[in-house]
Amino acid sequence: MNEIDDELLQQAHYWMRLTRALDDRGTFLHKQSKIVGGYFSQIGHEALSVAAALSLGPKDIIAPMHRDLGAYLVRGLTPRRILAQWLGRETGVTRGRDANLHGMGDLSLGIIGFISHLPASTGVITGVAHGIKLKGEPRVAMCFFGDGSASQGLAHEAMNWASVFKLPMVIICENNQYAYSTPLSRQMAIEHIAQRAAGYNMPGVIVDGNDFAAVYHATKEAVERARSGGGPTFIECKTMRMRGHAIHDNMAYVPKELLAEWEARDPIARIEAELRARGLLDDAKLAALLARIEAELDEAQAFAEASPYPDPATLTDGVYA
Amino acid sequence: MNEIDDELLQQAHYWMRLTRALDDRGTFLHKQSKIVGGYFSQIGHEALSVAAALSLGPKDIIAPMHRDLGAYLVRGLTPRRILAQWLGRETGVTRGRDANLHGMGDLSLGIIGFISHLPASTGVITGVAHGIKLKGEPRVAMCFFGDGSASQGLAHEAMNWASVFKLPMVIICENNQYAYSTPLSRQMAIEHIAQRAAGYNMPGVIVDGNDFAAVYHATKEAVERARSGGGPTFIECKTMRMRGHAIHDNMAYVPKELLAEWEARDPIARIEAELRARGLLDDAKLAALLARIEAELDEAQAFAEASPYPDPATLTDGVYA
Amino acid sequence: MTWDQGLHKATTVLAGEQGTRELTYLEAIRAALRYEMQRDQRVLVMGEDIGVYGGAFKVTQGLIEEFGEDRVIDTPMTELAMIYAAIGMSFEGFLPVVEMQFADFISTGFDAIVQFAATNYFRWRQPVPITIRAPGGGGLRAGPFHSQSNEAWFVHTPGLKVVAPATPADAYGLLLSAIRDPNPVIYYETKYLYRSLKGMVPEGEALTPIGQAAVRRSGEELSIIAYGAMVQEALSAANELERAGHSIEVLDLRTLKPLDEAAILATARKTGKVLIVHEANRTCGVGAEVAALIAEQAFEYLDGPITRLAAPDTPVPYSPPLEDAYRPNAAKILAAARELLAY
Amino acid sequence: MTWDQGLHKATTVLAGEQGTRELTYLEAIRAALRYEMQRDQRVLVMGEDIGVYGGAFKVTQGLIEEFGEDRVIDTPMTELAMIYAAIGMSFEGFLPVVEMQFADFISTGFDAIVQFAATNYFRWRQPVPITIRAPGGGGLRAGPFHSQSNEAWFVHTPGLKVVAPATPADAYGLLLSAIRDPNPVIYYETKYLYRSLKGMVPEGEALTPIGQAAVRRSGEELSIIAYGAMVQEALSAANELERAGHSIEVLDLRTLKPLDEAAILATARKTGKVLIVHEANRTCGVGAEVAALIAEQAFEYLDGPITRLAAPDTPVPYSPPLEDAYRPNAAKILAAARELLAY
Ligand SMILES: Cc1ncc(C[n+]2csc(CCOP(=O)(O)OP(=O)(O)O)c2C)c(N)n1
Ligand SMILES: Cc1ncc(C[n+]2csc(CCOP(=O)(O)OP(=O)(O)O)c2C)c(N)n1
Ligand SMILES: [Mg+2]
Ligand SMILES: [Mg+2]
Repeated sequence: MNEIDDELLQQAHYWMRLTRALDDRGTFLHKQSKIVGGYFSQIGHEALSVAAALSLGPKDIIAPMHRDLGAYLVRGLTPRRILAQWLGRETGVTRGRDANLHGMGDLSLGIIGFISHLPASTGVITGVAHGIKLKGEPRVAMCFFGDGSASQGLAHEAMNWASVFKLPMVIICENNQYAYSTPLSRQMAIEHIAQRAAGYNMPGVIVDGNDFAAVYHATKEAVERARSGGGPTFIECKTMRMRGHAIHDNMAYVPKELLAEWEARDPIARIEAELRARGLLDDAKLAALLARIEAELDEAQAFAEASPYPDPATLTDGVYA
Repeated sequence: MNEIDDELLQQAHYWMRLTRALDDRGTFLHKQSKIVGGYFSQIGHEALSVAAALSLGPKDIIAPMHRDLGAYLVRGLTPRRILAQWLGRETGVTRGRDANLHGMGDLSLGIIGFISHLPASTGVITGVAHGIKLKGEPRVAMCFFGDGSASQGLAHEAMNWASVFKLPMVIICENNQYAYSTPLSRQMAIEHIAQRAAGYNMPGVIVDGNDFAAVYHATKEAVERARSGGGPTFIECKTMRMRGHAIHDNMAYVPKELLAEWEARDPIARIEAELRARGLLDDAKLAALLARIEAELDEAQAFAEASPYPDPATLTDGVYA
Repeated sequence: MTWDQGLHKATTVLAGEQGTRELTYLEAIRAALRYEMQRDQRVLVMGEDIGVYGGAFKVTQGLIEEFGEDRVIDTPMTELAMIYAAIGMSFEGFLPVVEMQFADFISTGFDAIVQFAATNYFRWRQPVPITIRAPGGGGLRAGPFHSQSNEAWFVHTPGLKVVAPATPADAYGLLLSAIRDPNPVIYYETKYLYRSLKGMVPEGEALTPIGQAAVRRSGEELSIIAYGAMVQEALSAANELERAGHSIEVLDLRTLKPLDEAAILATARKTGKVLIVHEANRTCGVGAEVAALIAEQAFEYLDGPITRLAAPDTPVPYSPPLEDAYRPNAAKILAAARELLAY
Repeated sequence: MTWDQGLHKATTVLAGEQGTRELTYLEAIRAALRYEMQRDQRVLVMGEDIGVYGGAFKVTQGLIEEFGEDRVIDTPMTELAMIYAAIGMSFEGFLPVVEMQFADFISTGFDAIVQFAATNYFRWRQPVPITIRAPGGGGLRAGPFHSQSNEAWFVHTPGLKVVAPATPADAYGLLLSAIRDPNPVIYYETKYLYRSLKGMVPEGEALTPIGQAAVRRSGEELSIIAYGAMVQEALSAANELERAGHSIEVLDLRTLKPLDEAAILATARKTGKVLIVHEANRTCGVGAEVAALIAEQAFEYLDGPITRLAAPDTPVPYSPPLEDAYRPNAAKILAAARELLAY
């Protein structure tokens, strides 16, 4: 992590801690039956989602999916709006229309709200990147998708399209070992998803997705390539989904050793080790940071809980623009 | 072509000549307005479709598409049934239901009738191969699809599926330089479609699709691999679509030089040169063969033209099995 | 054993004597899968997470242990190839049952269904005996992409059959019929009923025929025509109306394509007042077809406007007050029925 | 010029004085595309073979020469990515018009339309102002995969608009409206009319509003409600009936979603007899919705059964005698209308 300067490292640390705390709060609120329906934890993805988002500029656009809470936060979606979303309130990102993390889009923040049908993020971002290229603007479009989503035809179509038109696009593949209960071996016959990048004549980069610095360097380089007309890049971030697919899933199908191995590679522990090594973090500072984050989230949760539910009379209002 | 024995070479020559003659007749019948709707010529594809089909055994299954007339014929679909199909007669393969080359399926001959939505052939053959594998039978499933079709998501999904389950499958990619008017450069950013095979951990073979022997060797090897449990193979046959996409298309978009270059590589001229070199063909023999084929087609056309149109009263009969 | 020795033959292993047992709607589906898989070795199931994990809703739990991974196939996440694979397997003699994780994802495999499977027999006389299980419907706060009732897409498409059981017995009996039908059948199962509805389910060969509706309750004044989760809601409303002295007939369509036109026309002609209820969006839904059918063929018998109660034309909203406003239920049926009775 | 200087602004370049000219249906579509592209630099067209080649039907011929390949985009053969790309471009401020080579191939891009485009504004208030041109319909001996009229899939799906012009003037005017509409609009153009139908088309700002049907012919005894290619057939039948002394009204729906309920109910109430005609398959087609609407809201005014004349529930057959039996036309409309008049 040598090349990451202190300020960026501290910033990343904050976002990663905020991401995890918000995620834990989601789990907690679900257990309290305040979030009804499903909840998808992203524990384990903090480094990659935060690093990828930090490598972008304010006018760039992202199409994240359900484990990219870090990216939403970095782009400026507030815990208030997110918590209100999860609680189905009118003040939530989708005003109670879409469920849990779905649909959390806001173009003023450069975020596209995802749909369940994976990997729509790859398709729609291709169009954004195409639009950017047609306008000749120095902006970049980035999408996220998973190892399971990689089996979908749309991923192929989007990568092909991006390469044919040499679009300013960065594709983040979050290889977290599983798609729901399905292990990689049942999803593909290759070791690295990035091996497919050659089929689109684009660089295929493999990084340790739990290492903030590694992801940041890879994404930064890809973003610069895209911005300067060099076309799309495919980045496979190796990581692990540390919880079940959704909250109801006890993931009995995951070998204990695999979990333990990745537990030892926890992205937050790693960035904190580096911060401590640089003398930027100690127990007291960490406690203060966590307290600050909890206070922020308490306030956001209070806002969400005090927010009204949508008025049923408005049900059919928002179908057409 | 050294390793191809005389008998096989002569056999192939017959099928290639029959294919071309039947194709020419299709064009002719369309000009006479006897074939209504569209007509798709395959001129240029004779070597690859005949070679691939000849590499199979009688219980193997193929899923061809619209330029694989040679494969249909080799598998035993008669010119009678094909011509009756083109003329929309009750005696045609689809009894007047499906148009031109579409839907020409007959499982008793191991042929799956294609639908327009390309490349359905890749999807359905995956299931056939999966079924064969489950039954543990030493049979092979082969599909054909084009350079344009390669952009479709389904091609990716099918190749991935075939590789995950290590199916007895051979994928023939007919790279004929164009998809309708769209050149390769607008379809993909790579030089060889076979480069994508690595993304599915399967061999990606590139052959001269206008060289009967080259295609035969490649397909034979792939068929043997599949039959013996070695999994799927991707074979890219480089060829050229020598006519317009369909009969109405004058292909003004194809550079003259490109056509001339491929004209010089005509698959039939090449196999005939080899036959002449081996002393198996001379002008008289060729004339006799062509006459025999024309007679066969005359008879088939007469059959087709004498065949009744489907009875409109049967329109809704065949929807449900 | 090789395929030729055994697999091609449908072997009724489990005929036995017929008893009944009480099962949830979900258990009835599982029982049907097990029964068919035991009976006929050509039957196999596949889908995302259906094997080791037992399925997102645990419908297929235990099947991989009983039948092995050749017949209970965990697939890559790829609906289009999956449905195409099922079609291809059927050409090899199998009878595949494909699970969509949610009915909502059936759109991802759309081409394989509406273009290939639906047309194949028409085109070259090769049947496509596949079954697609589509867990549909809302009421579970699952939002626009895990609550859809999109059956009308397939009801409109020629060459498909579509069923939608409302009871555990039909969940069992229609799945048997769907699997054995030589045509592609889309089987809409109602997530809402999975664990909330119990009922007696016969053992063994208790097939519910495709194409036959069922009169769930006989009455004279008004017919409520419904399917899926709405049948229970209609029955509640009808009971309530009975207490108020009204005589209500409830017709459970059970099969949405082909519709049981005779049963629909019979109930319309009998009562002269028809209320059609479904959870799917209103416009061009199955209710439109039922209404059109009655308007065309039972016109002289009508004593009131043919009324539809359906979800409005919006995606399924997530937030509870919105979803409650969105989804028809017994109370809304009651109100609509009262209005029609008063006509 | 950079995007910010010019492209975001809708610039009415071409107002001028309004004349009219005679155009074929196809030329009217091309004229609309040109007009919009000249008027507003955000408008672009894309699809397979639409640029250099001018499109499978030559609808876009000449556009690439006039507007360049950034605004007339030949795409890879990939409907799903194409529609997604259009959606993404719309987020960047463009107004993309996507051509499906045939309406039949729209199913390949289905998810992008029904799941993403249709729901986006509902979910996070971001409009998706794309237009999808779908050349549909039969009569050209093109078989099951180049003749489909699959509009009902989209009419059923909330969040989409669907239009189907029947005349050159509406082909022009509805395309203008579709492009400017902030919602995803599916524009069903009728291949059968491309070169066979001519008509006067105004120049300039001659928008046909989305959501308004048109009475093509006023009458008292019977209403024929149709759209697309069937409007001309209905008019022929109506003329023939007029010669026999009958007074027939013909309503051209023009927009299929949202339906012009007022116009439909007005004609039903006026004549009391309704014949609905479409080329799409019967079950759960647009005709079912129109019939259901009338049965519910104009019930008291009816003097005869609401009658539908549609294609039967089979794929579109290829062979001429079969396709002729399949497809509604003036003669079949005449027969159905006579029967209803005699009721
Ligand atoms: C087209 C489609 N099919 C099925 C699903 C149901 N589903 C939701 S998430 C998921 C697994 C996704 O796996 P992956 O892409 O690896 O992302 P992860 O959840 O592991 O982050 C599945 C099968 C879906 N969302 N979309
Ligand atoms: C999904 C789909 N989109 C569009 C078409 C229309 N179409 C028919 S053939 C064709 C080109 C196919 O190109 P390729 O796969 O290279 O095969 P070729 O015709 O060159 O042999 C197109 C675009 C189609 N059949 N299917
Ligand atoms: Mg994953
Ligand atoms: Mg090609």
